[in-house]
Amino acid sequence: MWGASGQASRPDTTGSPGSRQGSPSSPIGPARPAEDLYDLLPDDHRHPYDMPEVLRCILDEPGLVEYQPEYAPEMMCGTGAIDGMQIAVIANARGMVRDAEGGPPRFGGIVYTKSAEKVAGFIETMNRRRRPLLFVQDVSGFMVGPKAERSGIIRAGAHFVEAMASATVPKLVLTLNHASGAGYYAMAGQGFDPDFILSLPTGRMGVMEGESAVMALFSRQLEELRERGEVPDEELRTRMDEVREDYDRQLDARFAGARGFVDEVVLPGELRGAMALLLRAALNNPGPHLGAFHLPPGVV
Amino acid sequence: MWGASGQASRPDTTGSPGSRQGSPSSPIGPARPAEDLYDLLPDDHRHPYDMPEVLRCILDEPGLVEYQPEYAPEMMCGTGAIDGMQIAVIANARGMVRDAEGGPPRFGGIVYTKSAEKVAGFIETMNRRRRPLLFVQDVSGFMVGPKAERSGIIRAGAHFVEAMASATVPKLVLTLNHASGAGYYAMAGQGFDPDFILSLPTGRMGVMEGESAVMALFSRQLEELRERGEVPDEELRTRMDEVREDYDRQLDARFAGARGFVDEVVLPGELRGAMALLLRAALNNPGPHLGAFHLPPGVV
Amino acid sequence: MSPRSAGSARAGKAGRASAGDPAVPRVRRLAEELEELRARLRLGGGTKRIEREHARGKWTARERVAALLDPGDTFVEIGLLVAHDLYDGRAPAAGVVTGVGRIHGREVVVVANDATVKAGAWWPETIAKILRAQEIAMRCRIPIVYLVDSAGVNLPYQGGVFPGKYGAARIFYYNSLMRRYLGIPQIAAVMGPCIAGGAYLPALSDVIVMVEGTSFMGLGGPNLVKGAIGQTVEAEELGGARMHTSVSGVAHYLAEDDPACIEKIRVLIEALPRWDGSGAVGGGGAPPPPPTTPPPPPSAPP
Amino acid sequence: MSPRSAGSARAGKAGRASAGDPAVPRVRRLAEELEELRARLRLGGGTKRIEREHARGKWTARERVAALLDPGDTFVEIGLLVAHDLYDGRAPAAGVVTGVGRIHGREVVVVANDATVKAGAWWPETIAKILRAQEIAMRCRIPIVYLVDSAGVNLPYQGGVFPGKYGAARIFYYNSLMRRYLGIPQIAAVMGPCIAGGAYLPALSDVIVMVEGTSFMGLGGPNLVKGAIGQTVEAEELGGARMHTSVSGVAHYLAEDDPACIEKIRVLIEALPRWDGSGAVGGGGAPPPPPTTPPPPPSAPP
Ligand SMILES: [Zn+2]
Ligand SMILES: [Zn+2]
Repeated sequence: MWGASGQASRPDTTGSPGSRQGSPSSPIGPARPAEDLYDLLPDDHRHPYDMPEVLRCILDEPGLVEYQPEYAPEMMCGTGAIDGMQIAVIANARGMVRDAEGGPPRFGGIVYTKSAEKVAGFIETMNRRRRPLLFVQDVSGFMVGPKAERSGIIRAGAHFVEAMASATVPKLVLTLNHASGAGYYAMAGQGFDPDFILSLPTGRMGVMEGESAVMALFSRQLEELRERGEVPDEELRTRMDEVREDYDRQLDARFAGARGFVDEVVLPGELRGAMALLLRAALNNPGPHLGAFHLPPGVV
Repeated sequence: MWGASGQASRPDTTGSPGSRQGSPSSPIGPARPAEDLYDLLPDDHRHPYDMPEVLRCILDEPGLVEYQPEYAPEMMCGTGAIDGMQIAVIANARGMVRDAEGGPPRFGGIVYTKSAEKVAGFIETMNRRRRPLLFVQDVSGFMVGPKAERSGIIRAGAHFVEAMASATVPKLVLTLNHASGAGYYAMAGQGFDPDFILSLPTGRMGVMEGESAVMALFSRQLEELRERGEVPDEELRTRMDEVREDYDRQLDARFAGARGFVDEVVLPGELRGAMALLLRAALNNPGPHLGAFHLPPGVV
Repeated sequence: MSPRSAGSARAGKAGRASAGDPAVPRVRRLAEELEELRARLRLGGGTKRIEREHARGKWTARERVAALLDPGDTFVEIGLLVAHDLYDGRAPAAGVVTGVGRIHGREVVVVANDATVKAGAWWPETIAKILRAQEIAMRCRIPIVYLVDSAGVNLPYQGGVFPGKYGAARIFYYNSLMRRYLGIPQIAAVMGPCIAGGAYLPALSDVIVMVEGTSFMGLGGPNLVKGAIGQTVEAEELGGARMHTSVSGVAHYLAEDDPACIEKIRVLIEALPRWDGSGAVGGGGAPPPPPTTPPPPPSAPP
Repeated sequence: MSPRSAGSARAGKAGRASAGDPAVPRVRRLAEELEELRARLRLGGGTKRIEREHARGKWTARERVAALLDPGDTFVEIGLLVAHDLYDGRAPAAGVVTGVGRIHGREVVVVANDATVKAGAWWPETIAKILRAQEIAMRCRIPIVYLVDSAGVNLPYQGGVFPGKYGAARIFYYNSLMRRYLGIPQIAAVMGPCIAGGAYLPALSDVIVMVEGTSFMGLGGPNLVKGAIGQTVEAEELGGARMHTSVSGVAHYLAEDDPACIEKIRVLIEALPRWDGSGAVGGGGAPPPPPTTPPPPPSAPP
């Protein structure tokens, strides 16, 4: 019987996924060292940061070549490459964004009517060019309110969702930071069967942030108290804290990993190696990347 | 505002599914009144009953026209019609069944090597003839033991499963009584995406009957007691009863209905009307009845 | 003669004994218990809530479905029992009526939120039932009608509704594929609230009918708009039927009330071209011939 | 210049502070906490159980995967964190290692039961991970290798394993479709027990390698056979590697031990014809050209 007699040589299992940066088949490095992500990503997840620089830690040199950079810039679209493979990238900008028509500034991470239409068109063009799609998520949701509704944001949002859902090229998703609400859906949420979903440890996928949940669940009570000039009592405050904590726990990338809502949580240094391998794996199939399986033509 | 003023006429919602036997589009009645099912099905679910007669309460006259009735008769295959629509039927016989080679009698409801191969071949033939398949489940599992394993029951069972899983015609399932173990899988279990699954109130879908679960969980303990000439103490007996009760509760058709493991639990009188409608609905699609959706040819 | 024993005739059928009475034969007892469970589940949120909907000028989900389908024809409800033993009975039929019936003789799938059950909000099982209904439409290639009347995600249970491969997102995935590739007609009627992500169900259908005064579509309702951007606005102005059919153009038809809305859907279904199975849309006419070969005389084996 | 603010360089990177220490920047802290969680999960059932497998002459699941894949190349594990916070930590990685790696330079999917975690038994989450691995193989059209070593259904949790649309049956559905229509190579190695319905995973693959002395395939194990038909029989005689490769013919190759079994799989993968995407199986050779058009110079917009 093998092994019982002496110390059998056993394979080394210490290597972690994607860490073997210099794997024979990926000679090209990222435009900027992946370790810089530790500094580029903010200490407070609500704070803005420089998305183009973050993308240079992921893409080959020169990083993102942006498409319509001056139009609806809260949604960034462009082309780039990973390990020499040409892809199209859709990412949420962060921080405040100027409105070209002099209107109020727009919030990065929020999808508006114009940005939804911009991304829908871009996805359909890239799909025709057979470029795989990479969705880099830091999305908080769609814009609400009369201005948005009257401008038909539901129709624009539906166009964005339909274009993403029906694109037949490989779809990769990277959850960078926020990934909430219908915005998460539009940015290739898991229910749309993207090819792979990776999350950094900073990913926060969930229906809404704790703060918004507190508002949704307690706004009426808080409103009444305010009208009576009272403040929330101790019991209400603890209940609100519990909701915040509960949501924060469920927003952690490890909670998403535990439920299989992401394929894997990867470290910044492992990101490119993992994406290069998964993209190359997906590119083995020239057929439509839709659904669990696709029967070859002629199966009756 | 409508309705606020007076008593608005409202649609009658009392009709129950499938009960409108005489619907304009189903002139043909079953070979035998559906209400006879109340008498044909046994008071004790373990007792045998006459499957051909049960099928006459479901199919048009003359009921099932059996295929290879003398070969591996524990699995019944044949053709029939529902409301004029030609279908192929696979059903588990019940009670003891003679072995044509003089071997020990075989148990109805159990799938053996020969019956698995018989059904696999029948399904593939019917699929080529484009006949929709109806699986009538009263299955307890596959045969175990050295004789079965040495005869390659795993290979035969796999052929049965693959033929059923890859048939592209519409598949309907009727859970009549037992539906356990890998036998339930082979008889178009829900994981194989059959078109529709209906259950009579007597359906018992589950991994195994309560008795088998008690055996699986306690056989070693009971064995040790027997060797020591002791009988199970009160505490062990209660635990065994609890397991039995728990499994019986989960085997009830309403538990399966509550979990969506069947599409609907129907009464004997509603069965034909429901199956006729669902079959006609399925026949709107000549394409392969596989998976959640099937993209038309040419989608790249 | 096959080796199986002949059936034995049973003494005359027992009358309707009370359910659970051991003297009643098992099959009959199980059938009676099922009928009682069904009767309870079909009341949805109960008579008080049903009355409240009527007082608002609205039909209930089951009244809408009954009016939508051909009178006297079969309706097979799918999933009536789902979740009947969960949430202490607060989610009868998981708050949504789904099934297969006929409109103008043509098989269709129907999905109708039940506003008497937690205002039609989405439980995890509501999603499973809607997805099942969409998969039936895609598997059979028959039209699907959505009668929308829902307060959106049932927040305390969002963990089973929002995320995941088989969460609510998949509804919009199937919407998109039916619309772009599968040629399956999707008709949506907004007959009550339709909020947040839920708005994408009608928005990704082929056509939207909104009922005057009782319907609302918006990515955020008035409360969320107040909280998020500090604007106070009424539902009607924010996303009512008039706004969406005249200003935003998100909806296509305005119906005066439930009866008119249901009648409009029947008209739209009747006008649909028949699916001839080839993907090319043929003109109206008989349903496609069922694919089975000409039936051999019943007595001949295959 | 785009309107967004330029990135600001941060002070030098902090050393490896203890996880959870608020002074450590958030991103670094989350990364360190992740590495600690991973290290724990990769031990599976723990060193004692790992030793027990070695004493039985078996490699662990992770040793088998490491030996199977090209040394030095990337392995992306999928689902390492699944169920890490469930069952009081008794189901690390849900008892199965799944991921994407390369064999002879060719991308493959790997599924390996972890016998140190409840003898590789199926938890509900084990099924979800196996289905995810199969869907990756079907979505990418790359070979899938199953290293089977499982005691079958984890009975106390059978309610989440056996029934349902996405229960264990779906594994055999995907097996069947890959084998009959999708032309996706499936290679199964039975390197431990493979009992009841679980036997259909290898049985519905293209080829089965069984390891002498440590593998078993049977629709019922010795206990069930004793209980069901009163026969006492040893596992080896009932369903061992020799019986299945010489008498039943259910298995195709006999391997002397784990190293030989793993090497046999590498040989089988290398011999596979390349998938040329057209469904017609071309000869060996370079992987199919990626479908992207010739890349425009990076600086030019699309
Ligand atoms: Zn478009
Ligand atoms: Zn065959």
